[in-house]
Amino acid sequence: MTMIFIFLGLSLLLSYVLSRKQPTLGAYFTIIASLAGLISVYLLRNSVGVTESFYYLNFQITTIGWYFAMILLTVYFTSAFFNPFWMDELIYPAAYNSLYLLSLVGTIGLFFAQDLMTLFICWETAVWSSMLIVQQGKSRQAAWVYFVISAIGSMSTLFAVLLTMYLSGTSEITGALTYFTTAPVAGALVFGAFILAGLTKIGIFPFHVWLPLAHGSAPHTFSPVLSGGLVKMGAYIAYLSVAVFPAYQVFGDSLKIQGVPLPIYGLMILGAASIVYGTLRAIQQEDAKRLLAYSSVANGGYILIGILMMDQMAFAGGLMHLLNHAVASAAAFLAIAAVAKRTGTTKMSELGGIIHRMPITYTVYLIAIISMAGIPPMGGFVSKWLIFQGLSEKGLILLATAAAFGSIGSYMYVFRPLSAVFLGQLAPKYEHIKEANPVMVTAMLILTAMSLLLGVLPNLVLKTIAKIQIELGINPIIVNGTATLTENGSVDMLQVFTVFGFGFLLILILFMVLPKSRRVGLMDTYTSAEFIHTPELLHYGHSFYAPFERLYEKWPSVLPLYKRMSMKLSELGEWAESFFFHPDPNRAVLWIVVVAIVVIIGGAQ
Amino acid sequence: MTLMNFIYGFLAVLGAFVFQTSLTGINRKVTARLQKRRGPKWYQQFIDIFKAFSKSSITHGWVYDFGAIMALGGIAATVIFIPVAGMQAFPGLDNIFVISYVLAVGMLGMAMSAAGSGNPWASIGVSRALTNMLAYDIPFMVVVFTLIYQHNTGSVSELASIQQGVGILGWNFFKLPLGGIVSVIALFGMLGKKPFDSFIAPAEIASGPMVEYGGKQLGMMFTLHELMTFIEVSLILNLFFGGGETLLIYMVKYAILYTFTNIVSGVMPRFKIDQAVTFFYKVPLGLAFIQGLLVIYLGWGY
Amino acid sequence: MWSPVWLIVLPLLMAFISVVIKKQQYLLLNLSILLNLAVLYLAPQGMVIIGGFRPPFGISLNFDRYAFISLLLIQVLMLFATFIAGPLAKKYGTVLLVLLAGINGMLLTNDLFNLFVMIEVVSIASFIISTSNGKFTHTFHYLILASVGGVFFLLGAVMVYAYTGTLVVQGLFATLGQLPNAISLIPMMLIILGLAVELKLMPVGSWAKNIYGNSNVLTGPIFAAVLAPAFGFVFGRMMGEVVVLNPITGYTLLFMAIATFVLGELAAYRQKDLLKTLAFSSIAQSGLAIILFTLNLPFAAILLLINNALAKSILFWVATGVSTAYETSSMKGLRGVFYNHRILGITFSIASLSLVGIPLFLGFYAKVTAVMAIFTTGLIWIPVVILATAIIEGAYMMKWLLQLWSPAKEGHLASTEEVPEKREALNMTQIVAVCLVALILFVFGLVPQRVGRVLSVASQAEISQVETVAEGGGQ
Amino acid sequence: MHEVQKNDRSLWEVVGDYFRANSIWMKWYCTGCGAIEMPPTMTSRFDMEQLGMGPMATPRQADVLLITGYLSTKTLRRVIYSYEQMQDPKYVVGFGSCTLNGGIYYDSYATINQLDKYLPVDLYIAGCMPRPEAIMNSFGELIEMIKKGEAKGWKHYKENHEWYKANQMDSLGEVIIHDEFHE
Repeated sequence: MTMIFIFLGLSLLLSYVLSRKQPTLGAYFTIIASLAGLISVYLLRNSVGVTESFYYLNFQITTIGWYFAMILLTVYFTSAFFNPFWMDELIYPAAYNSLYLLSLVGTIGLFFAQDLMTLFICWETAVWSSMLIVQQGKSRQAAWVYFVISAIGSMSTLFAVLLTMYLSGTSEITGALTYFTTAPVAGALVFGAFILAGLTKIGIFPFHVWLPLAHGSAPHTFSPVLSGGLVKMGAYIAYLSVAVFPAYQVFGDSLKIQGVPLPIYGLMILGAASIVYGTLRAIQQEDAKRLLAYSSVANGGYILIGILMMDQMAFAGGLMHLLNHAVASAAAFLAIAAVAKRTGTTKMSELGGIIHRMPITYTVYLIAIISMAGIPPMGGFVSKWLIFQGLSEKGLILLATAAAFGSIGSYMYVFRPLSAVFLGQLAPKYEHIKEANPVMVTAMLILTAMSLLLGVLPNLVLKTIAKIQIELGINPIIVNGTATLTENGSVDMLQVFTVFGFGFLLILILFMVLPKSRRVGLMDTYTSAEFIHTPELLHYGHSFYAPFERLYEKWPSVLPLYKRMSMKLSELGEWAESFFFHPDPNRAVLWIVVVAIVVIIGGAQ
Repeated sequence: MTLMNFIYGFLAVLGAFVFQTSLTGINRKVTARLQKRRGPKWYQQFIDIFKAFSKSSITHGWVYDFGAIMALGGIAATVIFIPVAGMQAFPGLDNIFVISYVLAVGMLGMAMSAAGSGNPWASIGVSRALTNMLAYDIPFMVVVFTLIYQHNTGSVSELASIQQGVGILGWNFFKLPLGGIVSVIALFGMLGKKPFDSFIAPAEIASGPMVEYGGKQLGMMFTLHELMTFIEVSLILNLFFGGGETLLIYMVKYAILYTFTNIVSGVMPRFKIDQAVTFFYKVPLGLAFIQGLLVIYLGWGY
Repeated sequence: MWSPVWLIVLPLLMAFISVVIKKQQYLLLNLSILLNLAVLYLAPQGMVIIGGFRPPFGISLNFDRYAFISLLLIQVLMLFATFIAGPLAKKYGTVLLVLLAGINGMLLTNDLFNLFVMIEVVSIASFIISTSNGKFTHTFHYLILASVGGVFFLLGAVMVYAYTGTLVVQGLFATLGQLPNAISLIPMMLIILGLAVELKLMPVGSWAKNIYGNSNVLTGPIFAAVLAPAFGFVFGRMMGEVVVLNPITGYTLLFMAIATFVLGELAAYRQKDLLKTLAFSSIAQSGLAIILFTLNLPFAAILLLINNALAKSILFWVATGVSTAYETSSMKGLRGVFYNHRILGITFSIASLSLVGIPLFLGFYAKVTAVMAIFTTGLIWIPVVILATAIIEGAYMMKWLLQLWSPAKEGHLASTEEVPEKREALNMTQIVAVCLVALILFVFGLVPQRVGRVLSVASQAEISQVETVAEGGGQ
Repeated sequence: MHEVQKNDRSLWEVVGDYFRANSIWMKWYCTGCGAIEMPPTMTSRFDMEQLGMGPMATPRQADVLLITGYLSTKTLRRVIYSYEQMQDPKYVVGFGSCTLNGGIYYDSYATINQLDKYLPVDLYIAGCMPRPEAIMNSFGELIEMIKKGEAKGWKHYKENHEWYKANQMDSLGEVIIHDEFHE
């Protein structure tokens, strides 16, 4: 395992050197490096429990860590296919390539960390290296907000880590965190600080502000990694703080709602809030990438709720949703990136009809959103289904409602780019664009195939998740052949897929038997017999859900709150500057006297 | 999974189509009678559909056709999942979430096909249809969650059979009256019956998603509508009205429920789409929550 | 032969010679620093008594590990600072020599009155150096404050002598501790306030804003990387050997330090000027060091001072170099300059990441050590404050990094056309020198534990006094 | 001008014609005053749905294009556009005298006088204006025509496309498009 880190470390140096010579070469090298990482981590699947140390960093292979690392590596690997084609858009291509691999090292290290310090070091490495990548995108502001929100999480983790190490006297994760079974009060503090990091990184309401900014304006090749990959670091922290950290014991005495302790329930409510908020905001967006970013907020809510449930179904659903969302979201972002590469924009109202020029990209996007919206037979369905079953089994009706809202709301927002970017009228300026090049297509097809595979044979993954559940001592999800069984329901996705295919086949036959249709142009549509010659005018891409958006357009947004907070801090700084750091020495002398008097009066008593 | 399953499945689709299409024809007569007209023949709906199939057609590109096939295929598959009077082509696949999400495949296909036509009205219609879906599905889902919590099963056939055998008072509609009312209101939304039919407003947006369809695609859309109606009414029937002990009882109950929605919608005006959302989130969602809280926290309904 | 006295005498001697042979003052300066390093390496550790009198009467120098570490840091940074400042350093060669002598004296002396003299020497030298930017008003303000501080310190020393009859630093706290609270209170307060001016502690550190904020390639690093740690080390020595805190003085000092830290960071957060940002950052960091010294956690404080000195020196070199070359230090004017100066940019990034305390750098180790150490005092709210403030610190440092690296307009991809026209900020040799310091910082970051082992010996030398404010305050 | 002669329909067409005859969906092109007669025809008094007739929203869905009244040349272009968007088989019904011979607008420079010069009219309903009884009656006629395969206007239009186009061009002239709102 240490070898993997050393290898990746060396390859990031190598990619820097290569990129200095020829940026594209270095970018191709990132593909190879991440593939090598992927394969070597995959080969570790049977060596659970192995511990290795590298200098003062200690690593251990765990099933969950392996699972997370595989997700991350998949996303990094597939997104790397896009790197070579964006090199000319970046002003620091060499830095991009090496930071790309550095953030990969950081994230994988996080998942394999055996002690808290390693955990934190890897966490921060991933954060700052990815921040420097985001910076190369369209907005410095975005990178900055990303860093600041992450810093809130980082600092609270650091606090939790250090306090844990101080109190428990050990830094080994499991040992240190289980110490709190005996110290619930400190435990609550540590839990709060710890989970805060998870919340900021997953992008849970109200810490979601960085997602739309960073995902929306990061280089197109890195947005999939941010959304599909780095957000999952937060999920890992959430996992640690509820599964490894004995959260249910620590809060054992608190008020329980349907068997869930109140603080954890409160966090779930936050998850539910981010589902609802993310959904509503995603519906409003005009930019495809920002829309997908808000969808990551919503999906983060599912993941958080699932993980916090710590039960047979929802927990498995949450863990599986991680993978499903990573794959689907990466595919969707990549598809949008491919479109942006050809058209130069991600604004939905400026696009349209791209399907007629980029059909494969369209298919990729379609399958991705089907998975993201949780429609069978794609992966997203299984995980959402498990979460629904888990929530309704416990009777957590508010959360279940939010989950349902997010699920059905997601039809609305995922359909929007589908309709506005890919379907509808093709603008003449995009008449001559071509399909994405084969390298990009390969990456997208890998993800698409994964989405489908996960949907049809979810048990491939659920088996691993069951293993994790057994390790944690909770009732594992039951996997029987192709059927997935839970306490209150079962589903056999292969059968569902077969039946769906059967229905599709029936109708296909019907369609083929009937007379063939005549192909007409896109502009030959019913327009109340009005002649329209400008395709752009006949394209419905702007304010897609106007009547619905109107219902909540006046709702306050969270970002201004942060801006105001930042402004208040600045003002406080200004006040301090003018009050205590005034250049006039008279004031300083006055202050000396004041302090002296205060001390003397105080000390005399 | 044997060949017989697939044959049963095919028969189920066919049967559902014939039954629901006849019922639609009868209901067109019912509506006509409401309006003091004679109305068409009871088999008029068949004629309409077959006529559409018999005409020539156009296509706006592959997604236009693919979407239509995917829509009807998805819906046909969903029909196969629906348990009718305890009968199922594929036993064990009748989880409520599976059904309601496979249904979404059809809807997505239709939306895709419609938007693929390049007609902005189609997109507007789709946007309204999806908004409408968000409106009616949430209250309905709350009720569904309550049901699953109460009976500890997500299987539609099991939920139906639990209600049978104790007469009419065993029905969830009477055990959970608020939830029952909510789901019947939601049924109006699902079926696109007035007052929730703004997404196909013919005069305003030229029948919305249907605007570009003609010929066989139009026929497919009509078929789709019939099958979708079958699924939705069956769902409510199974969940709240005890399904049916025998096929005949099932069909009679079904006919009554469907005719009821039709009669009510016959005297209704139309909500704007945002009004529909506000309505669903005020009244039915509120009722559904009250029902849910009563069941979950106060144990009512056991 | 190899006596630490040389550390003071040699620069002073050279200073006199340099007055005579003006042309060679730069050479003499470098020569004396190099010789000092040799002395440092060769001189045996221990108490050195000058003139044969025993401690209470004669002047003695305390050359222990603590002094060794601080002197080493100062000599090295002084060497680099004079080397990189080049022509400017040539002009101020004599003064720099005096400054060096003063600082070395300050760090070595074991006598309160001597300390005062040395502080005055250092102050005067630094006044003169600070005039090199031509802003005499700022120097004048600094002069006034430093003089007031000096007087306070002198008064304190006199009172200490009056009460105890001795001025020997080592072990003075034991004598002072026996005095009644009300009596020891005032000299302690005077000493602390006197040092507070140079330490840039909150109400009296206002001079730093303009001195640092208008610094050039000489003054910036000298003030931020040489003077600041020097006074930090002196303060540490005072806290360890002399100052007796009671709850009032202790908490006042603690709150002043925390306020300096928090408000300094906040003030830095709002700056739109690179040098001013760094100025307030220095103020804040010195606040943090004082917190640690006050809580009697010298190890963490030394780590922090070293990290800070190394990081700040790099930041100031790069910042002053760039801002002189581009004739602006505003955020807008410097946007994207690192595109032209990649190596400087990388060193600047390493320094700022280390300053903020990002893992893989020395600053992280310092921060972790500090927080862990504070946990042992039981004051859990202080780490909370420190970490919360670290967010603000990270925020503005990152803002600067982003601005300096990326020339892009907001909402657009960066293009090379927006990069300001390239000008020479530092020449090749200077860049190599900066890189060397950055390398030191980077290597320290890679092997923090080894650094820590070396330093922990030094910190143990400093702790004669075990009582902390927290324990005192808790009573 | 070719005449459509052949009337030997395939079985598929015979069956199709049966369905088409019993399900007449109309696109009302309400160009003139005649449209006022359609609502009574639709509602309870006459109830055209009993014949399987009904209004449709778009030409794509419709079988019959109903031109209700006078047709200005400006509208003609739109009518032709709509007609060409309809799916085969499709039928045109001219409603009222205006479509037949120009009616009271016979000498207007802005209207056309004879619809069948431009579109293949299968059936005219004479009268100014024809009452619902007349409409029901003539649609009965149309149903019979479709059933027998006699309503072949759409084929006629295809086979005599040049002739129709020439007439249309003659009346409308070629158009140069300046922008979306100005021809």
